[in-house]
Amino acid sequence: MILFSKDWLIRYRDQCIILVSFGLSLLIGAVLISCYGANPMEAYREMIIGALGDTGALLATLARAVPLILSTMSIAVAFYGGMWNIGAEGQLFLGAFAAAFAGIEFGGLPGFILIPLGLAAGIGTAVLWAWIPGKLHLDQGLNIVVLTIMLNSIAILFTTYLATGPYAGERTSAGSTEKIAEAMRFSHFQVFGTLNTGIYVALGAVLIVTVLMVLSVWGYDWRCSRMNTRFAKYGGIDVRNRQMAAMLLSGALAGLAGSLLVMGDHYRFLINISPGYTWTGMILAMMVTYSPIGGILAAFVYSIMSSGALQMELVTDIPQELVSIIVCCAVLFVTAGISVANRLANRIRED
Amino acid sequence: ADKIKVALVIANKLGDASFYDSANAGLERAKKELDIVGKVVECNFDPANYVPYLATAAKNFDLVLVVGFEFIDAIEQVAPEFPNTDFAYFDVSGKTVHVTYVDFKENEGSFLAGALAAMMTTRENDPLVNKEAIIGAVGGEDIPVIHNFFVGYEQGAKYINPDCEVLTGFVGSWSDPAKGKEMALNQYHNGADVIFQVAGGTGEGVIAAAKEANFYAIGVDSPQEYLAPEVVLTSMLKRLDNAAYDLIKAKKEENYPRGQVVSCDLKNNGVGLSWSDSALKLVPEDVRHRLEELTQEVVEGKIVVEEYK
Amino acid sequence: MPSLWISRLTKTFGTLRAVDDFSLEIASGTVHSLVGENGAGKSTVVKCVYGLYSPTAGKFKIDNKILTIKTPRDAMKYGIGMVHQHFMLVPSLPVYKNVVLGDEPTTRGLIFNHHGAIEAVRHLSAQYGLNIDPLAPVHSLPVGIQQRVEILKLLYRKAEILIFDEPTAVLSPREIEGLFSIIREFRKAGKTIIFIAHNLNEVLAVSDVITVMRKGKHIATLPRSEATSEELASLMVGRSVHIPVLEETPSRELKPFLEMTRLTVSGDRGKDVVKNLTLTVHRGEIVGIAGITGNGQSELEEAISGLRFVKEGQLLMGKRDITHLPPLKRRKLGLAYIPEDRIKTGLAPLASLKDNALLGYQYKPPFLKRNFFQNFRSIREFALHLMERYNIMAASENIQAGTLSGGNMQRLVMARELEQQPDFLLVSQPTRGVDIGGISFIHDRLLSLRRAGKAILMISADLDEILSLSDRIAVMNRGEIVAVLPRKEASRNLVGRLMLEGSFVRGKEASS
Amino acid sequence: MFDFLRATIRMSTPLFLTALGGTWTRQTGVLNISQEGAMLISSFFAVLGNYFFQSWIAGVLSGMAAGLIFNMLFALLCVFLRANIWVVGMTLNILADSLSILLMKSVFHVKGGFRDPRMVRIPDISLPYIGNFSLLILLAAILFFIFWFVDFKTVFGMRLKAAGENEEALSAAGISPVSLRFKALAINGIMVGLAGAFLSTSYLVAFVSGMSAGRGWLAVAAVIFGDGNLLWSIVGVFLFGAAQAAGIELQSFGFSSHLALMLPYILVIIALVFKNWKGVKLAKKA
Ligand SMILES: Nc1ncnc2c1ncn2[C@@H]1O[C@H](COP(=O)(O)OP(=O)(O)OP(=O)(O)O)[C@@H](O)[C@H]1O
Ligand SMILES: Nc1ncnc2c1ncn2[C@@H]1O[C@H](COP(=O)(O)OP(=O)(O)OP(=O)(O)O)[C@@H](O)[C@H]1O
Ligand SMILES: [Mg+2]
Ligand SMILES: [Mg+2]
Repeated sequence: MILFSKDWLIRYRDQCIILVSFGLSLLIGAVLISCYGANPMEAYREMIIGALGDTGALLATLARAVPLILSTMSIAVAFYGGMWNIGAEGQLFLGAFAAAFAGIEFGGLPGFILIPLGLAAGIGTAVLWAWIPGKLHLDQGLNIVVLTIMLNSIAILFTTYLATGPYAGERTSAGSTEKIAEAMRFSHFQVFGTLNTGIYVALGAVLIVTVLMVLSVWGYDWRCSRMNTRFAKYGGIDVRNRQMAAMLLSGALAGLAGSLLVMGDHYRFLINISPGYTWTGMILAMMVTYSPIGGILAAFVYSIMSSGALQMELVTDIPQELVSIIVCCAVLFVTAGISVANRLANRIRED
Repeated sequence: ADKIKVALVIANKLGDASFYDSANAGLERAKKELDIVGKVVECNFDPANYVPYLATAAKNFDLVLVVGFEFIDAIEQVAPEFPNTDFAYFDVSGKTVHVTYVDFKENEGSFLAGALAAMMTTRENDPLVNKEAIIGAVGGEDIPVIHNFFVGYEQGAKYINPDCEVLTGFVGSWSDPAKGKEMALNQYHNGADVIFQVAGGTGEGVIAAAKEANFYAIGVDSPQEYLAPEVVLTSMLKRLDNAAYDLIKAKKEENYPRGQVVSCDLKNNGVGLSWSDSALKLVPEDVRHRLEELTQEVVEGKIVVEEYK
Repeated sequence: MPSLWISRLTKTFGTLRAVDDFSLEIASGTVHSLVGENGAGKSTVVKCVYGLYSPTAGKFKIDNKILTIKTPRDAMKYGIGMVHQHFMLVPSLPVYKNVVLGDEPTTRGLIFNHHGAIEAVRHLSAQYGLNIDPLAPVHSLPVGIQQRVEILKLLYRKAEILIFDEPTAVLSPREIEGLFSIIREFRKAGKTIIFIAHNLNEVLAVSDVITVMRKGKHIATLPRSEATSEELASLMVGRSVHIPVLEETPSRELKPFLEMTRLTVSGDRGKDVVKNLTLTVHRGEIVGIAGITGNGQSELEEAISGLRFVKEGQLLMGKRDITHLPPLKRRKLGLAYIPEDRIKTGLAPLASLKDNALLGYQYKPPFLKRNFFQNFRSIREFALHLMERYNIMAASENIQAGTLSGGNMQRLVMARELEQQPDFLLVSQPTRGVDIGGISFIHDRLLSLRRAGKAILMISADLDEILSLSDRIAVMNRGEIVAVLPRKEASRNLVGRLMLEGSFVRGKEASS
Repeated sequence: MFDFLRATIRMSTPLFLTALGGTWTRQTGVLNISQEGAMLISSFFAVLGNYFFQSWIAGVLSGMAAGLIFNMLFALLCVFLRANIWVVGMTLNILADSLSILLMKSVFHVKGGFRDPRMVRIPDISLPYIGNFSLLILLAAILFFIFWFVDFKTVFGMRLKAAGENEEALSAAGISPVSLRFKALAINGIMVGLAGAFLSTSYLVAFVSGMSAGRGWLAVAAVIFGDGNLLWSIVGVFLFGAAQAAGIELQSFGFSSHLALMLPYILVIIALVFKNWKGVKLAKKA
């Protein structure tokens, strides 16, 4: 109990647990690397060199971070408000396709109309797709996790259908649409990477959501709704609408991630456009207990690790999947750590 | 001199027993026979990897072999920046500065597979086939290149027997062999007794179905007869291995076909059926003979095999 | 015949000595009552005996044989059984399954022997005149019968010593009478009964021996023949009984503030638990709702606060119709609400004290800047202010609310709601679980609100609290207000009787 | 029609095995959402065991062991430490995916898939009229009766439901709900292990990364559909299994593959909506 009497420790308890957990997972990673007969320090160094070694690498890492940060924030905002939106992946796919659709169908329009139009199409479609499970969960009490998982499969199959059927591009034997109109593209900063001016849009969105979560009263409402729904209702919080807002916002961010992948990274919709950004985003968001700032940091760290993973794999033969395993372990440590800490702190009342 | 360094960049992972593994086989052979350094770069179907991984490979290697339609944009972006590196892009034809395109006419190979299937499906005295002229084909994801296989397959079948019916279906995944098996069984129950699989990891299920239900399967990309020698008639090979090996060898001998389009078709054995020992046992002499005639006709241009779209 | 010895029992919770060096002999074949104020430690003693708590120190003996009781199962082994205050029943299962759960009769050690279980239950039920259908699903039964199911569970396990912790709190008078005859039946059968109740009349009616506890200590043990309710009461409190602190009602014109008209509210299982209820609370008065727990009070408070849907009827607050307004609008109109269940409703235990303190203020200046941003400085100051003013002991305003002690959690909820300066305060069980010092502090606060002309509706199971604080007392029975009495006319006896037998006087005094 | 039924049964089997135990964990009050991961990792271990011992029994056993260990991890975190089931479940699912690839690379030096002719397929049995089917399908049918019997006839089945409905009642009766949950999850793990072994060593004899392909999720959906009732869960299983089979069947009628493949997912949503529809009026209640 002495532990809980230091104010900074009380305040930053979760942050401390997260840091310790992450450190522990890096240790586990190091053990695994040693099992491959490699030197962990060297492997990690290769990882960092591969990700940050020169400007090109740094920009590539940033490019990788953009959709990941958006996805992490998308999950974080939903989870923060107590909505288990596992469906961000499907929302991302639909958003991406909608943006591509706008860029192909209305290609003749000038950029200052086309870019907002593309973003609006992508975000709007994703929001709509998030609204369905939100509505069914909040008003009909259906299990949101199963709903969103199923909607993911539907969205991904549907966009694949569109991109290989009615909207299949020429010369793209693997399933992708035509390239979108030039006017709608965010230009790349460099040749070897896909980092593009869309990052400003992403930064703006992330900033808005961070402010919402950290500084605004919505953040408070979300927190209360998640921690004790009954309590929140009792205190006059419109739990249903706030949770719906969290869900829609989550959809919007996923849709934005998809739109930017189309409008900035690839200039077309690809059927495998996301390798599971929102799944990674989910474990990252959970690792930092849905904190937006933590999410941004975690997504960046993850980008460094996965961007450097190739270098590591080339040099040491250690599979890139190691990175994901390290993060998963960290999440498990964090959840275990926090629930143990809560139990230590909260006396369990037997009656 | 320094050893030549070769990178094989693939869109997904090794271990599909077909497409990527075939290219890797060529690299492995080159490593053994030509004394080169070779590395495989797996992109795990992550579009964010395509450009940076390609660039990393281009930076560190002398020759970069690229396998996967997914790189179509990436290669146009990266290759011009590395004039000193040689690129070979498999399976797509195109034109980007000094990239060597290796174009596989999978439709031509599939034409033979279709012809073979059509001849086998009505064969008398073969316990594995029924009387109906129905054959099948199972695809992984429903994407255009797979249709290109199917177009050739169908044309080949109809060429032999205009009444031959071709069932096609897609599993929707490259990695769901269980569903692949169901798809094959479904076609089998609908009368198909020779099924061509073009489904990556999913295709393994097709071969398992053939083994279990006793019908014929045709493998793809790599010689897949070993998976079930008693029922896999043959495999429609895309000789990525040969092409890769030849290119590496050319590079070593300093006659690399920079910036050209290397067409791999029936004529130069770039595609074709594999005639492993088990295949020779399964496919009767007369059928093989007919197939050789057809090959000749395609090579001579008497038969024009259609392309998808 | 074995008798139970409790020898020098001590149980501490943190720094609190809930039971303090407590010794007692309970003779077999008797009904032995434990009485004492809220928090005296009665429940803790019996929970130790039953193995739910492990004692800090002390022994139990039956016939000089020391018992090792670590779990309820051990206690059952020695023939000790307990009927809990909250029933431990599985609602969807039928009676017989509930009874045998954990000690099921089986054939070949595996298959559940339905027939055997049904017969056993039927047999026991007949033997003690409990009159229960073994096949009825438990959720369909009234509380009185559910309690008998609990009792059956003990009988089925061959309990010789039966512990009843406040069994009458949830029962109607008829049911109480039924329970007492069951208890007498048990005594005749040679069983020992430990009985806990707050109502001294009940205690006197059923006991052979009565033990008084105070602050965890053993104060006195009297045979029934020597006990009177006055004497017991003064032993319990340790001083002359608390005199009501209410000053005379200022005779001024009363303006109605909260008006409930023919309210009907459904409970969780869809049955109407508040029926056709009409009641008015005026400015400057405290209306107390007396009633035995479970007569619809919880649902009523939820309906008034906006947490539960009102099926029929109308709720007016200061002339505004709030029947279907969400909680926030009600709060804006001046409602403050101290809920019965502080932990499940009043607090978010995992959130910080600060966040808990803010609830209800989050949309008000100065806590909200530019209608959207939280003002962290004033939130922090507000939390610190509440902690100081209401004496909430906590290491920091950032601590999780769940880490506070029970009393401090109460204070936090109380502080937050009272600090709203509400026009109308709905308060349920204001002093449950609060210590003596805290009680008078809370009572003072309620009275000063009243002086300031606010309307207060107080729901409490503590009759003394109701009698000492309320201007008018509304008695609730089975979801209805059976009488509204001015304080002068409300004697303990009358209110008690109305609580128990609502229908008896209904109509006569039910107008206000 | 008969073939369609057989396909339905085959496609339902992994869901079925998973949902049997999954329903029990649900009955004890824990919804196990890490089934997808458990299925994948046990598919891998079934292949691993099969390869090293060249025996399908060893394969099945190691698949079951992997499922068991995986579920015990879930139980440790969620039941013992009471961590959030969604967080733990989702993380374990993702972990299983990466871990299977890492292990495959470590042991077999490939990442996409592994097969070897020396592995032994789980034998088929042949019955008159019905024809050939996997031994595991027979086992599943037998297990169904055992589960049905235990669930409806035995003391254990009764306690499972009590643990989920009112754990205090159970602990007051001297039975630990925590240990019941551990037991249910252990059984669930073993059953998912069987399902995984069925996928990788009966359907075919190979491991392909990601080969569970959403089956664990469909099983979870069936468990939610059943809402703790074993028979309803089974109804859900066959509903979703039939939808999967129909997704294949429909293609032979010329349906677009993507649209046909969506069928099971759409059906899950429709089934859940129908079973849980509360009506708008009730939903308004606070
Ligand atoms: N599990 C617990 N943790 C902490 N404190 C507890 C716990 N149980 C009881 N207490 C405290 O121990 C003291 C005695 O409680 P107990 O329940 O025995 O009182 P009681 O005499 O039964 O009161 P009541 O008449 O209200 O039921 C109280 O101050 C209570 O707050
Ligand atoms: N887990 C904990 N962490 C920090 N402080 C604690 C913890 N448990 C108890 N405390 C503090 O220790 C003190 C004593 O706790 P205890 O539970 O004995 O109080 P209590 O007697 O129940 O209080 P009250 O009479 O107000 O109900 C309290 O001030 C409480 O805040
Ligand atoms: Mg035929
Ligand atoms: Mg008590």
